Amino acid sequence: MAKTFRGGVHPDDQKRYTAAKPIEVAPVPQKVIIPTRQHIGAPCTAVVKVGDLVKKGQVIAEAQAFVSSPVHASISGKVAEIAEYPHPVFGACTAIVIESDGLDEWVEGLPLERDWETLEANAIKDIIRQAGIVGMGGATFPTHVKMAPPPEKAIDSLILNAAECEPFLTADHRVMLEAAERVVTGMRISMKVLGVTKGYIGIEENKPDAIAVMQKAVTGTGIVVVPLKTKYPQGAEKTLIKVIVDREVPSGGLPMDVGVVVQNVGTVVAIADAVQKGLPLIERVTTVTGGAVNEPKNLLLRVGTTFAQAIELCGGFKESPAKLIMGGPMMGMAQCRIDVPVIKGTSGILALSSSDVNAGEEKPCIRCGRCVNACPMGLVPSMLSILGQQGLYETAKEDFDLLDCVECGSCVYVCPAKRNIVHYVKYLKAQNAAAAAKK
Amino acid sequence: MGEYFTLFMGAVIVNNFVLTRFLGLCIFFGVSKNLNASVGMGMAVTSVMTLSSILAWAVYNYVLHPYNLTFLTTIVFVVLIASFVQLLEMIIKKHAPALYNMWGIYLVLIATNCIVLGVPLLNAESHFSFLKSVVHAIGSGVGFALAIILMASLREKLQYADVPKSLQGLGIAFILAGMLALSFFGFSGMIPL
Amino acid sequence: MSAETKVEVNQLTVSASPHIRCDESIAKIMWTVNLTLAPAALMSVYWFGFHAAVTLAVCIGAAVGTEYLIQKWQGKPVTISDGSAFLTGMLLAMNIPATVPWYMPLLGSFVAISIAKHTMGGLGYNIFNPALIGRAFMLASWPIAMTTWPALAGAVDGVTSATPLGMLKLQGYEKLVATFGDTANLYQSMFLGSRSGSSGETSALILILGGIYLIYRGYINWQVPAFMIGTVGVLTWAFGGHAGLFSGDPLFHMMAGGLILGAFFMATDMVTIPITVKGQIVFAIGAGALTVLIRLLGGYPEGVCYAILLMNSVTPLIDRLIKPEKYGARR
Amino acid sequence: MAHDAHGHDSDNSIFKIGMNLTIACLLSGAIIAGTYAVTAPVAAKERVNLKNKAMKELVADAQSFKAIEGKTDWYTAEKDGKIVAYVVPAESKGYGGAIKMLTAVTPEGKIIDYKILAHNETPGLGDKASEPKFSKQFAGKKAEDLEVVKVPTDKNIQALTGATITSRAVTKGIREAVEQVAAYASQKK
Amino acid sequence: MSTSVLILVVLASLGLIFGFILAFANRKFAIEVNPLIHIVEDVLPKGQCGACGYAGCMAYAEAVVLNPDVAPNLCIPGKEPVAKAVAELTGKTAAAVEPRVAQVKCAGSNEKAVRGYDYAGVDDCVAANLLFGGPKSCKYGCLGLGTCVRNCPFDAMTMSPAGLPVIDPDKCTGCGKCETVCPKKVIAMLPLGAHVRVNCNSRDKGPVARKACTAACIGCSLCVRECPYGAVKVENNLAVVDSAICREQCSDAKCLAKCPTKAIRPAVLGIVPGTEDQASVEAACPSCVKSTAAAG
Amino acid sequence: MNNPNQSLWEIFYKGLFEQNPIFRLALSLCPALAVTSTVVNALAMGLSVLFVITANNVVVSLFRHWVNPKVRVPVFITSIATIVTVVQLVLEAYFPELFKALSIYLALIVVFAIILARAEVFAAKNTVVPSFFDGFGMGAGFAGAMVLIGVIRELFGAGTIFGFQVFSDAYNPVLIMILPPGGFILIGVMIAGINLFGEYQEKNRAAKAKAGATPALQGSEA
Ligand SMILES: Cc1cc2nc3c(=O)[nH]c(=O)nc-3n(C[C@H](O)[C@H](O)[C@H](O)COP(=O)(O)O)c2cc1C
Ligand SMILES: Cc1cc2nc3c(=O)[nH]c(=O)nc-3n(C[C@H](O)[C@H](O)[C@H](O)COP(=O)(O)O)c2cc1C
Ligand SMILES: Cc1cc2nc3c(=O)[nH]c(=O)nc-3n(C[C@H](O)[C@H](O)[C@H](O)COP(=O)(O)O)c2cc1C
Ligand SMILES: Cc1cc2nc3c(=O)[nH]c(=O)nc-3n(C[C@H](O)[C@H](O)[C@H](O)CO)c2cc1C
Ligand code: SF4
Ligand code: SF4
Ligand code: SF4
Ligand code: SF4
Ligand code: FES
Repeated sequence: MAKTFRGGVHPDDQKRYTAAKPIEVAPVPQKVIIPTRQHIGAPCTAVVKVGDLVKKGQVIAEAQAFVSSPVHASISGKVAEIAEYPHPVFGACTAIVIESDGLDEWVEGLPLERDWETLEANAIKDIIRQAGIVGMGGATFPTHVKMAPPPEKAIDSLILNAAECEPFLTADHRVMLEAAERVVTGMRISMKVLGVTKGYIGIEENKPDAIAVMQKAVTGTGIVVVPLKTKYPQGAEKTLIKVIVDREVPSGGLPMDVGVVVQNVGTVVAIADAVQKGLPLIERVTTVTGGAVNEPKNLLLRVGTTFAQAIELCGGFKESPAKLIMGGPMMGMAQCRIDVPVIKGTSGILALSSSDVNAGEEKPCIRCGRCVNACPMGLVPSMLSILGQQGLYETAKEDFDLLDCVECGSCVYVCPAKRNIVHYVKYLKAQNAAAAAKK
Repeated sequence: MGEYFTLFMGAVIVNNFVLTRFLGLCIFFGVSKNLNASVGMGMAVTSVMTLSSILAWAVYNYVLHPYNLTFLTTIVFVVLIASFVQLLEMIIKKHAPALYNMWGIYLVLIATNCIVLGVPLLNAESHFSFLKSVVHAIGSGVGFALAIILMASLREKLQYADVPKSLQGLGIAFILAGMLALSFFGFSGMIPL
Repeated sequence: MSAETKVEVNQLTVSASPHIRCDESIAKIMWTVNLTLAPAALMSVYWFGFHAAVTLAVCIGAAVGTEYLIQKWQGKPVTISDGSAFLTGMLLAMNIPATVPWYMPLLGSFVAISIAKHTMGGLGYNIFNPALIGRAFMLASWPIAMTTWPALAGAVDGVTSATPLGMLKLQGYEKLVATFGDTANLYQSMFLGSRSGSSGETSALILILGGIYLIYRGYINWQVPAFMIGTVGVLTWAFGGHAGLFSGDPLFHMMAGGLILGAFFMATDMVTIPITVKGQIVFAIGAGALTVLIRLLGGYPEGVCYAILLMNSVTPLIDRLIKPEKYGARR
Repeated sequence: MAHDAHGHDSDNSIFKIGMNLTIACLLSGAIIAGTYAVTAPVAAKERVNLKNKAMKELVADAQSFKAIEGKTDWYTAEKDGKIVAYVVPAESKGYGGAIKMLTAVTPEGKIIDYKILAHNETPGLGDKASEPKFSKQFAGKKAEDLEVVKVPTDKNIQALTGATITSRAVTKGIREAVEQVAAYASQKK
Repeated sequence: MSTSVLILVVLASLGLIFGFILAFANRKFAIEVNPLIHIVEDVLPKGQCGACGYAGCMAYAEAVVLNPDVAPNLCIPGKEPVAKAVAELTGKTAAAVEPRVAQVKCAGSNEKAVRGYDYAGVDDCVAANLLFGGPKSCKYGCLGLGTCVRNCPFDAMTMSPAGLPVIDPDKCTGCGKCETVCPKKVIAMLPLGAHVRVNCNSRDKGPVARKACTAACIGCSLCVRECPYGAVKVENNLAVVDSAICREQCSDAKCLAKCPTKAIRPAVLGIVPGTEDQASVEAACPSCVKSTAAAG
Repeated sequence: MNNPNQSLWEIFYKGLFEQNPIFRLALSLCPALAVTSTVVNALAMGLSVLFVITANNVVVSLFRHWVNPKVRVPVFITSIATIVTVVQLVLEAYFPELFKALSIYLALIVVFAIILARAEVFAAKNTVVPSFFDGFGMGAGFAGAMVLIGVIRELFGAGTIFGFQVFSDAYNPVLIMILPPGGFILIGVMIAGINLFGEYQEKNRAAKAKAGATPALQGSEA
């Protein structure tokens, strides 16, 4: 029986546009803009100069801290500029612009062939770090850090997050269908590194073909495929863990506090490629879709391709989009310009037409309680929004568990008063952080 | 037993001192801005009132009434209670400064508050027995506490509401009290006293 | 690239996530409730005739008009189209005798909207149920008119009759049953509505159907009416009879007075009740118990209005004490 | 509130503080005693006057009122040395609490009139019980005639609109008083 | 007569008993609160603005009374008289409080500043700033959503229809609360008496700044060259005026003449920057008149 | 508060509006609700308080140097209680019906916070004459507010004033006005009204000040 969690919402999944479209390999772009900051954590510093010739897979920016991850050239060519460029998450960031030489050559020694089963866990961790792998589910947390939990945390399970609960997005879905073997290999590598025996793959029921394919692919590995009820935010770490292993991550804690590591489909594929073939993370599958896009597609895009280029590959716009979003419609970030680059965490590029975006005017909360019922974290979102209006972050934190909100947006989705609860939450969290920084 | 219960419930809800008899309104409105303070105040008023009623009962029944000095009731009671409360205030100030800070000047207001004087006066006027006086005092105190706690929770909720500026503070508090009193009409006629 | 390919954008909209919303709105909810109430309102016109229609019109008109004027005066956006003032007016009309002189519902509606709703900031902020404040205000102001019940249509204007609960209070259960013939007849008229009472409360059937529709639409939680009516049933069965415990007539009490209307349409006013379902259950049980307390011991024959108002005043405390079950243990 | 630095240390001796209050009390005592000496006799006279006036209103043709021994607050109204009425207190529980009345009854047990002395009924509803429109109904009736009804008949007491509880309470109180008077009067005869 | 005696007896004993109980209790339970704290608090303006660096007026009163190192002139809203009074009460010497008034360093009204995107969200500058720094193309400019206006403890600010806050110089106490809450830090405290000011906060290079807003300071340094006293400097592509030099030495405000974007203007308070007219300039900065006329 | 430059008129006047004991200071609220359902009671109560507060202010200011601060409150209260008792005795003797109508609230005058507050805040620090005017102003403000409330409540709630019918018989009194909830709500609305009036005055004053002081601000810039 499909398992599920408390709360959640059921938006139309809108996956019909791209679910049946095989992944299309995008042509090598003329120019890529590669931000030096592709992950959560300390930024990287460029290790190339303007005018340098670089090869595909060459390190162009180096990590300085442990919680950081290097950046590689995604095409071969010449470094044309190192300057501040728009960034889809941080607004602006130093980026390395590479102009293609049209050759698309790998850096020396790549790709290679390696048998992962003979490698030491520590060696694998190092490979993962050097390959610049970060979480591709959206959070872009450096994967090698996640794979090296402190010794006092006993990890016993790896969960593959294949829920892909965001409407519109089908990247993980397609990857599972087309690269099931690599997915399983990547998972097994991760399990080896973590030293765990239990592996689960959680897939929402609206992807029966993926469930079937994965079930076949895991035979003999001991990994279990867990069908999940189709409900947003099934793919949020905390709800996924609750559903699959019935544990609750404590407030303020991490999955590893309950002995679990969660990994996204794209991430494990990148791990498999890095360990088996030595390939760094320079490209990813991205769903380009939305009511304003002519021909929605799943594209394999080089990091640094601009959104404009990606949309051009999909036949451009049907109409001028009202909103351009990186990621899904529930958690994604609205963009203010179209020339931002694809980064490692860009799971989707969504161009919503004005009919898709129907926010309506914000009204006072009528206390209907829909948000309370929808909140997977068991919070009182209506109070968070009201306290947000007054800027009372302390009350919100102490009495209403502000910091436990995962900003999933379920509450906003159901609110008849169209309250911008997530925005208030972000605002309160920012206030709280500012106050904490002051102290 | 039934008689005492009726007396008690009458004082708590049917003829709630704050909402139908209008005693203790200054502290009712003054302190009800904050729920915690209201809980404390409710307890303070109940205990002060009970103790003063006992004192007042003794003085009335052993001195004033036997010697036909009932016209001195007002002055005797008020001095008695004021002094008593001031004593209490000093003790609290010394030994529980946190509590003292919370009530601030309102502890002084208890000393000379109409509910604290009114209940002993009513006891005397109705010639209540000792036990009845005590039950009546506790009932009135609990009724006061009930009203002020409800009121405080309503006012705290209204902090987040878009109350028109001219009504903010006392104005809306009075209107809330009015609606609370209107709701308490539901109990009217329930226990004829 | 084909020539038509267009990748320029006009100015983009940026907001925090999420970027899609469900298509519910306050207006939709309120108007739907209005529509579900409409059959019962029409029924009142059928039973009580022209008077009921006038009262209904005055209540709604005054409620909407008051809201309009207040919002104009305050320079706030006018929100009469959201249907909430309309609903307050309609509910008030359904809660009072159809024959009161026109100026009473006028003032009642005015008080409901101005004092109970807009002094606290308008929709969403009010603590007490506006329609019920309006009714309580009218009952306190004109107790005679407000307890003079019109006889059903067909009878000559001006003829009054007692409500079933009024009869119960003043004349006793036997007399009540006798008036209707037998208990089966009593239940039937209660269920279908051929009895005296407030305009909108007479027919249990229509109100329950409307309520079930709202439950189906997800606008109200079934727990509220179920627990409120259930509590009244249990308590009246236990304490409502004269022949000792468990000799009461719960069926009568459950259909009598404004209980059905109150439980489905007024104890469910989300603005004035706890926000969690658990809190709502506490609210409903409390309202049911207070209803019985007032009906059996109080000065009034009917207690639903005051019971709900009293529980409204406890709602902030309930919300403080009952919170949803949180994910993850606190650190 | 005042924040001035309070007094000097020498002022704060226990004795001084105590005496301060004591003297204030003594002074106040003197003033009150003085006032009381003046007003007490006036008040006493006024009390009697008030009572007589009330009774006179009830029994207009009485010439004097005499307290009945052995009964608190029972009076006989006499005219030309003959008892024309008994004036007795009555009490019962109404809507808002006790209703205290004074009622005048003929020795035959017929009501002459009553007066409500104190009550806590709702203004505009229960308090209409003191108006002649309601109280006139009682005149000339005997205890057994006193039954409250809501539809007028010539024999009974018609309830005040919207205040049945008060009407019943008043009627009950008076009926009890009348019965007592009747019992007392017949016993005396 | 006996009643009178009784009255006296009763009241006298009442007075005696409680007089002595209280007197005794007073001895026993007395605690010392420094009464000066309340007196000092009474003197403070009770804006609870925190400009002094303490959590409200009471906290400052306590600190200034109890701690000899706390200066008596920290209350900025109170200005000179309060500083003096506090100094007197606490026996400290008061250094002067420089009177100052808030200034929004931005003339990028709705018309002049270019919008980067349509903002749909919470009506608050801090909240808007979370989304790529807010809807204005200039990332240094005022967002115009009025967070400062709502937070001014002295009701000194209003939002003008042009989308910029306006400060009433009569009400502004210079407490700096607005400066603290503004996410763009586009509010600065202007010493009273300065007669020119730069109505821009953009540290972008000239062309970028110009593209984002027609009222921007483009860092061209023309004003620096015009000023004979060296009161103006360009730092990070933005002109900065040293108002002390300006106030003490300058009488002709030549710097105003050549500014191509009119980013540097006479310091007329209480209006949207960039809308100074002849009369108000005459009133506020007579020495500026000639130069503005020349520029106009 | 007790600024020496205040004229006696100012001392008197502030109690009427600016520092009205009921509407502004929110002191002594109980009588404002309890004895205002008829104008007569409201007036009698108002006058009694007026008398007590004025007399007490005078007494306190006379004896202020003599009172030890540690027993200041009990002594002031004794003084108030004495005056109240005298009022009680006099009323009982000469106006027994009024005495009855005011019932326990007459005794409660003793504890009306406004009286003690004036004693502490004003009379204890000032000489007799200003204290007299302060008490008289505050008392008048109190009495005025009481009567105002009383008039509104009696007029709408019973259709009468001083017991005389004002509206025609057709008027169906809004009974709630003389019941507790009506009292509360009425005072709430009156407080809001007074605040609005205050704001309006403030605005007028500010507008006048502005018109006089600053030149027109309309932009003439290109
Ligand atoms: C509300 C919410 C929904 C999410 N949905 C998904 C999802 O559908 N798929 C996914 O892979 N990660 C999703 N995530 C991210 C996961 O919580 C988690 O970060 C990710 O699975 C970790 O894998 P990674 O590090 O490999 O990206 C979601 C997060 C949140 C807060
Ligand atoms: C008289 C009237 C009747 C309406 N009836 C309905 C209705 O039955 N169902 C509904 O969803 N909306 C109904 N509406 C609401 C409007 O169609 C529309 O949704 C609403 O006015 C938009 O509100 P807004 O302008 O506040 O967003 C009604 C509006 C009015 C004025
Ligand atoms: C505010 C209010 C005050 C009331 N006061 C009284 C009252 O003083 N005396 C009374 O008998 N009924 C009073 N009632 C009415 C009773 O609750 C009850 O309805 C009435 O006594 C029934 O009498 P009826 O059958 O004549 O209507 C009052 C009702 C309300 C709403
Ligand atoms: C299910 C439901 C029940 C409602 N019940 C009431 C009601 O009993 N009284 C009322 O005035 N408004 C009611 N409303 C309308 C609305 O919530 C009311 O106007 C607000 O209380 C005013 O802020 C109801 C609305 C809904 C959706
Ligand atoms: S869903 Fe919206 S209107 Fe309903 S309670 Fe939550 S915030 Fe309020
Ligand atoms: S965004 Fe936060 S508050 Fe809203 S439903 Fe998600 S976790 Fe709950
Ligand atoms: S000055 Fe700052 S806080 Fe004020 S409106 Fe501008 S951006 Fe917002
Ligand atoms: S404008 Fe700024 S500095 Fe001036 S008073 Fe207001 S917050 Fe303080
Ligand atoms: S509490 Fe202040 S007058 Fe009653």
